[in-house]
Amino acid sequence: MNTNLALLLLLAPFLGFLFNIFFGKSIGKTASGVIGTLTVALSFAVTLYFFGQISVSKTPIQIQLFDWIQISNFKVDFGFLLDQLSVLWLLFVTGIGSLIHVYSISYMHDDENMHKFFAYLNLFVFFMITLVIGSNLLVLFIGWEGVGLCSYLLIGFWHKNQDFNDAAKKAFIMNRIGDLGLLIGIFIIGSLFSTLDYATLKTAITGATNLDLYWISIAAFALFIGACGKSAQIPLYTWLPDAMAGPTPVSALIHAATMVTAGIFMITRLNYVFDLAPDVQNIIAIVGAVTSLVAATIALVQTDIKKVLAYSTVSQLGLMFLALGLGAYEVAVFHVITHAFFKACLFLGSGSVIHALHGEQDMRKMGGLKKVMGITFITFLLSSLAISGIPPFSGFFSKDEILMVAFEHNKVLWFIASLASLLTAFYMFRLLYLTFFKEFRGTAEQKSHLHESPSLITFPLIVLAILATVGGLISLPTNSWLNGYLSPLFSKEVHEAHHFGTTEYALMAIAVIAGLVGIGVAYSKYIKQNQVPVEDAEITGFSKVLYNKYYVDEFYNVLFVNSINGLSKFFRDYVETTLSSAVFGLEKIANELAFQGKKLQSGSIGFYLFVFVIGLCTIITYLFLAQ
Amino acid sequence: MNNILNEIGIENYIFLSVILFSIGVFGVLYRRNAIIVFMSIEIMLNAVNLLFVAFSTYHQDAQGQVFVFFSMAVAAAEVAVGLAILVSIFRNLGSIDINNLKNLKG
Amino acid sequence: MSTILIIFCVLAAITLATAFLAIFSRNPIHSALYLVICFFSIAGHYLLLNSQFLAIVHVIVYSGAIMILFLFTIMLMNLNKENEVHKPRITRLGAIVSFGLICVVLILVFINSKPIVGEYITTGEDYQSIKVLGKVLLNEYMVPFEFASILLLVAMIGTVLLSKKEKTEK
Amino acid sequence: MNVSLILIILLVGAFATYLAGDKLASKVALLFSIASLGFSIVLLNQYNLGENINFINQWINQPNVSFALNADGLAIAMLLLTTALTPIIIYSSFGNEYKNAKSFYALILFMAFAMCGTFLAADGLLYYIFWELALIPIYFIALIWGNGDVEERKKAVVKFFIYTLAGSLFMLVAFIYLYQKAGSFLIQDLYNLNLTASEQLWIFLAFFLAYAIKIPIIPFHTWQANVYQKAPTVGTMLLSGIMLKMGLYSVIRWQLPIAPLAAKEYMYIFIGLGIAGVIYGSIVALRQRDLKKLLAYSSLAHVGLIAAGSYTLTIDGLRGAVLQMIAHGFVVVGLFFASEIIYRRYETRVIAEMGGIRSQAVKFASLFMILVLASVALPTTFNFVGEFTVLYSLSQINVWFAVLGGTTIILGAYYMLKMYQHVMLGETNAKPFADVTFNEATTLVIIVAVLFFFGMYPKPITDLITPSLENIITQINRIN
Amino acid sequence: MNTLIAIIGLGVLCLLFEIFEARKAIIPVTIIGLLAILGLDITDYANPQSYYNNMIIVSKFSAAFSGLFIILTIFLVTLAHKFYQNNQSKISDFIAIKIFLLAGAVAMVSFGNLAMYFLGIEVLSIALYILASSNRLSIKSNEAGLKYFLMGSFASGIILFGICLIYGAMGSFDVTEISELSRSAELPVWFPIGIVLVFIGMLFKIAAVPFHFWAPDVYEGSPALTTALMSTLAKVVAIATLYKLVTIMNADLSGNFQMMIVIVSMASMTVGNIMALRQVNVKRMLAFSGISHAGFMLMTLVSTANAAGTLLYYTSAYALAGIAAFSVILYVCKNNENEDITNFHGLGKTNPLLAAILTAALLSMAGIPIFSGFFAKLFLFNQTIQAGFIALVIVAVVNSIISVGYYFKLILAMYTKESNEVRTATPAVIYIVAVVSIVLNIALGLFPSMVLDLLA
Repeated sequence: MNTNLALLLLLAPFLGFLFNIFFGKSIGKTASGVIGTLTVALSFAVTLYFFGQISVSKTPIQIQLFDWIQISNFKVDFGFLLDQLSVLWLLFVTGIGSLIHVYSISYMHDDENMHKFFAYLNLFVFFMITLVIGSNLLVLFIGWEGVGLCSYLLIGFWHKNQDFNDAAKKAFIMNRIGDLGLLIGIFIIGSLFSTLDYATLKTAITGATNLDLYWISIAAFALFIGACGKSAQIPLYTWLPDAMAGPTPVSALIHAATMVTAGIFMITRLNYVFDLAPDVQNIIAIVGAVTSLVAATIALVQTDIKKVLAYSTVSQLGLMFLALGLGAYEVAVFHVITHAFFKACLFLGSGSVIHALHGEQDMRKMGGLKKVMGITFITFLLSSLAISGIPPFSGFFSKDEILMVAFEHNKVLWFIASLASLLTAFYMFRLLYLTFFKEFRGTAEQKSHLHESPSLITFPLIVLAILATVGGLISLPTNSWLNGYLSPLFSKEVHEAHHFGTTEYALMAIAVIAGLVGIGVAYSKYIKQNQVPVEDAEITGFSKVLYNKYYVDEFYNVLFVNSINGLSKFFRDYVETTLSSAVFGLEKIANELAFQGKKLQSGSIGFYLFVFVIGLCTIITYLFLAQ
Repeated sequence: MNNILNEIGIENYIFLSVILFSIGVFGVLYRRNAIIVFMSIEIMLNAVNLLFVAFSTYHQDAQGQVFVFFSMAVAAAEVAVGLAILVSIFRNLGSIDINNLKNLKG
Repeated sequence: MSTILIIFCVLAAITLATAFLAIFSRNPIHSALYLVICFFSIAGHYLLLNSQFLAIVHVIVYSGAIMILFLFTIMLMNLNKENEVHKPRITRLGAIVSFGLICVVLILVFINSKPIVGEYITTGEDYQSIKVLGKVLLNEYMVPFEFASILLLVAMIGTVLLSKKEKTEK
Repeated sequence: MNVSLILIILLVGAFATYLAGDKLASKVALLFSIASLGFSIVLLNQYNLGENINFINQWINQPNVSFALNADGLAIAMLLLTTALTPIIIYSSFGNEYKNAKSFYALILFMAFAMCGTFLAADGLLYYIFWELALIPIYFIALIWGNGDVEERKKAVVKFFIYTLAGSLFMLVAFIYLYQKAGSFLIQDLYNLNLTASEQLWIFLAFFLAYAIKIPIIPFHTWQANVYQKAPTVGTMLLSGIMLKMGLYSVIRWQLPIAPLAAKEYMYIFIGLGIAGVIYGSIVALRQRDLKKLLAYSSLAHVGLIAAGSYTLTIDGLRGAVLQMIAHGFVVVGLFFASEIIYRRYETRVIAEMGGIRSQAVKFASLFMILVLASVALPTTFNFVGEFTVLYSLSQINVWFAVLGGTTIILGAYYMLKMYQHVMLGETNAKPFADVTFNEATTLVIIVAVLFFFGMYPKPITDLITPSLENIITQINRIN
Repeated sequence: MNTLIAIIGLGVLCLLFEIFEARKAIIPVTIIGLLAILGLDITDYANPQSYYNNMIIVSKFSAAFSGLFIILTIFLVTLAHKFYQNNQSKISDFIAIKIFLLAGAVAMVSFGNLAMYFLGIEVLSIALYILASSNRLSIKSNEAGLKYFLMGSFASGIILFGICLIYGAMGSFDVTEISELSRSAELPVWFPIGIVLVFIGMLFKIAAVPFHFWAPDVYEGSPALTTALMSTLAKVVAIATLYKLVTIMNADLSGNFQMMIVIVSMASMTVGNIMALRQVNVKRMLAFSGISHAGFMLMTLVSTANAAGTLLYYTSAYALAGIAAFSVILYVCKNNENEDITNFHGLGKTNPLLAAILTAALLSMAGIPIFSGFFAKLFLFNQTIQAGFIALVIVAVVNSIISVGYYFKLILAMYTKESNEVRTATPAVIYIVAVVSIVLNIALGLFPSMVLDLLA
């Protein structure tokens, strides 16, 4: 029963994918959209069932399907593990997935390849489910690469534009760099523990006495690199902003709510490994904090509405990694969930705006949309408040927990994180003000077409906004349902409710104040002073550095892309020809010898006989006189 | 009958023969007139014949001399064929200078 | 120095000298004549070695047949004049070098070799009269003798072949 | 029933094809190749039932040479690869018109014959003979039916022939040397030899030269790209799909067990060369202008990894190598066929002249995409299974090998996606591009299906090859 | 012995046919006669003994090689049918000379006395001089004949000198006696010098470096059929005789002597192959190829213990491939002034069968399996490695690689170039010879024991 249901859960989106690929075109756009949506919704329903079951029984469901890969010292099964973590993840993957599918029916309706879009989305959900419910690291890896593929396909969905294709390729390749790390981590774990299965691994680690901590640390670090790639952390984050080339629902689903959290999922999944590698945890924490700050600063000056959100996502993911690094896995998970709600809402909202403006993404050409796009505005506002950490919105609770944990461990990290949240509040409200307030700055033609989006678009917005508002309830500081739910996963005792003393309240207050300051500055700048970001060419000073994302892309280009291309050219033009001519060189030598030899073959009998005699004398001398 | 080689010594015949043979070789290399070259070859063969006879005496054995007959037969046959070739070249080229025969080379 | 040795030396000198002259003389006719003398001196050697029959055969075959053939050809080709142009130095050098080399090398080899056992065997048996030679030739060496005829036959056919006019090529 | 029948089928097929005449040749060839596939499946079945399908017969008394065919799991796996790819390749060529088709298809079958023989031979000399025989048909296929300028093609093909022949002749010398020691060419006798370390080294190197050129391992690869480019696509498929595997197979079957000491002693060097091939091939592939050349360099990279896996001397390495061989065989055939499909429409292989095909040929774009993804070893494709196992075995030797070898998944993705982007994506091409025909589609779909099936369920193959590989590992470890 | 007598009888018969104006019958009768003689030879093989005071020793070796010579002669005579089509008046002479040449060849491998050996080699040589210059009106043919004659006589002189020294040392021409005497401790130095001089003379005959210069010029200049004869039959005869000389006289194969053979062998292979690379005339190219093959064949002499079978195999493989190749060359070049590679352009299209045969022949010469050339090289290498001459084998291997370069030049010309002339129908004779010889070649490859065990 469970096996069948799990298969249904997994295969429903896959069937949707197949159906849409083969018949999507013929059955029409709406129908293909509906089928796509229904399959994901079906998965969601099954997830709900499993959620109920797990909540009650509290025992993970293990499903083995078949042997997959045989390694000398262990075997990898194709199997599923449905436990608290995976079901939780499934909930928002399929849940938000369903909502975004609904949204896309309308959003993508004008696109001629809509069936393909749904096919890819379904495929993505399929792979995401695989990633989450896999019972071992290799099945996770299937999903891991699979979602990367879908991300590639969807970023490059409008494949006629080579810039988009470049972005897609970049995303895939940077993901692959991480994937290599993940693979290395898998190799080390495999050879250390002779298993890749989570459950066995956990027993092996917790039961073992003398573990090879050195190699475990290396494994953990390698796995972390994998997570970095997928979850867009420094130094592998640059693909995520570029990934905004894809349609907005894609950004919402893949690049905000689900796929990019795979890294967090994986680290949480293997928390017992990471717990053994405190050095790596420190690195994770530092990387997370730095990423969150760097991304936030870049987000400050971006003018593309989706870019801002993208950097915001990077920044928020950084916060989650901070939590992971500090061992507060459940906090990170909490933030993943709330972030999924509000960021998905924000992206979908921005999509709604872009939809209304027929593809315009530059905030400098927006403004005043509050009046025409009421629902969008309100949901957007709620989500912005949530991300800015204003109570009682969900973001407040999750972010506050992170900050609190950070404060406990390291004040510097706390400061960085707080600064990042202050900046978050600022840029989010900058975005909000520039988009929805004041007068419309676009063309008249655009203005005449302004409209609120249809209900298929607003419905998911509303649902998500509600979730973004109330999502914090699942883990209140004093009474955390989430912590209890997840506790079987962690070897360490979950941080039970903090002793709520003055420090904690003070921290909370600081966080809120920081958020409010950010909002306030944005208000004064964009509402009071009525500023609009200047044109690209006029950006100067540090803003320019920020606007150009610290020139990291250029730096990477010079350091890696150009050098490798240069190397390729060098190899192609010089090394290959040299190697080739080395072989031909022998031929040339032989030919030259032949050419010289032909001169010897002069046709003169005298010469021939002369050589004859010389040869004869040499042989006789050698045989009889040389002794 | 006394062995005449007691008086002369087989070495002397060998040296004589070698020198004569070498003269033949020299002639083959030195001259360009094909007929003279033929003659030089005859000198070489005769040098060997001489040595055969000397060895025949040395061994007191008739076979060496018999071999000289064969050698002569061979020489005669070679000369016949060689001159026939020569004549036909002369008919074609009007010359028997072997230096003119360098069409085949390379 | 016994007379025989003196005779040998004289004959050897004649042989070598005429052989040289045959090669050096510019006129082919002269060459041929020198060569005839050379062959006669070689016949002298044969006589010295007491092989009279061979000496006679030698004179008949070489001086009588072969040299006549040469002379005939020379005259046929009208080569009885000094028509050979000056030889390039390299040719002469090569010839001299090979002459020297082959001479020196072979003589050195023989000198280096063990000296021959002093006593020359004298069986006293007749081994080179016509009778004995005939027996050896026609008993033991019957097959080679017959085969020599094949050799001559081939040479004959060949000569005819090379000189015969093709019927089709008129 | 014994295994020699498969050789007979293919040989008879070659003659029958030649006699069938130009019109029928392709069909007859397809028929015989399918028959051979069917027969190899029968063999597989018999092998699994434990029946004796080996064949041995004295051939030459002095020197002692036997006509010995030994079909163990490994050989049967390679046999299946050959007999499965041959019909696919023949079928795929139905879209082309070849002059003198009867010779063309006869040569293909003959080559399949020789390759099957190479995989089956259990006698060193017999093996060598098949090894060389396989070279001749491909030489003519590339020479006569190849494309591009005749002079350049000649140059490339002759270089290829001489180069590979050069390598294999040294292998022949090694075999003769071994024969002197063993008094027989039979593989078992060669395995049982007790050679000194220096003898092993020389023999290992002689084998290495042959295999390094065939596989190819850098720096012996210079023939590859040019020949792949110049050969007709069918030839390229045969070369890259099966023939390269002959070299890799031989490493496992002959080189390692016969000279294990040298293999162990210098393991790092040879693994290093393999990995250098991975990186070098990938980097060179980045900037290729010609589609087939690019695929050739990608092949270089992949086989480098396989070779590195084989030289780890671990069961994982060998198993991964074999799996990857099979997977690569299929995917590379698919990729070259894709390039042929483009060529049939655009008559060019220059990447710069392509682009914007996807919007015109959706089916083709999807199938091509899948092949590209399989080539970059996306999980669920067969290539992933192989690549994962190989990389795992490398990590067991030294984790840095795995890291460096693993760059293939980054660089591979880079050049393949770049290629795909410029070939298929972008603004709709002005030149019309008809979508795949039924023939083309079936060919690609079969390949894709195989890749996915074994990607998810490689167990049949793993189970088939593992006992033989374990045997080989035992042989490798016999001297310690 | 019977074989030899029968061959001579057949030769005389040929001449008689001329007298009786039965020219048309000459070739068929000769072929039938040769086939009968082949049967005779087989009985000889089964019944080895010596004849006429040891003048002729029929052994398995001599019988096997005689068989090979007879087969080659059959092919050559068959080809002659076409080749001398326009030369009917002389056909009996040509055929008779060829038959006598065969007699010389048989004498050379079955001699029991140096007199027979010398006469045999002279019969062979003189016949070849005649055949080389037999195209009387062609200056090239004349030149070839004269060159061959001059140098051949020179070499004969050397051989004669060598025989003389052997006689001087041993007092006998009988090889059995010589062999026995050579075992005694005290040997005059004349004997080894004599052996070396004879050896050098034979090296000239098989065209080994540095005595090879005549070969390309003579091959090129001679009429194609004669070239075929020289490169197949004559070379095989010479090497077989050389082998027999070295083995039967129990010559002292000291280390130095072997080293000399090794060096000559290496030099022949290398020079032959490298020089062949830039040739445009096919006959000339095959001449150089023949030089390199001579080097290969010489390898048998470094380990004479069991090399007879190998040598027989190698020579059969080489000669059959040569016959096949030359029959195609005869066809292609019959209307052409020269035998340049350009004449072969497009043969793959105009006459695929003959192109395939030529290809197979060249592949066999290059040593590609399954052609017998490969096995020949294999056995040779095997033997040589057994004798411990790995360096020689390595050089041989490198040379095999080089040789592919020029063999393929011809193959490429046939298959990649466009034909520049229309080729008329081929005479059946050429087809028959080409097909039979190449089939024999491949059969030898498939069943090497067939030949190998003859002299095991």
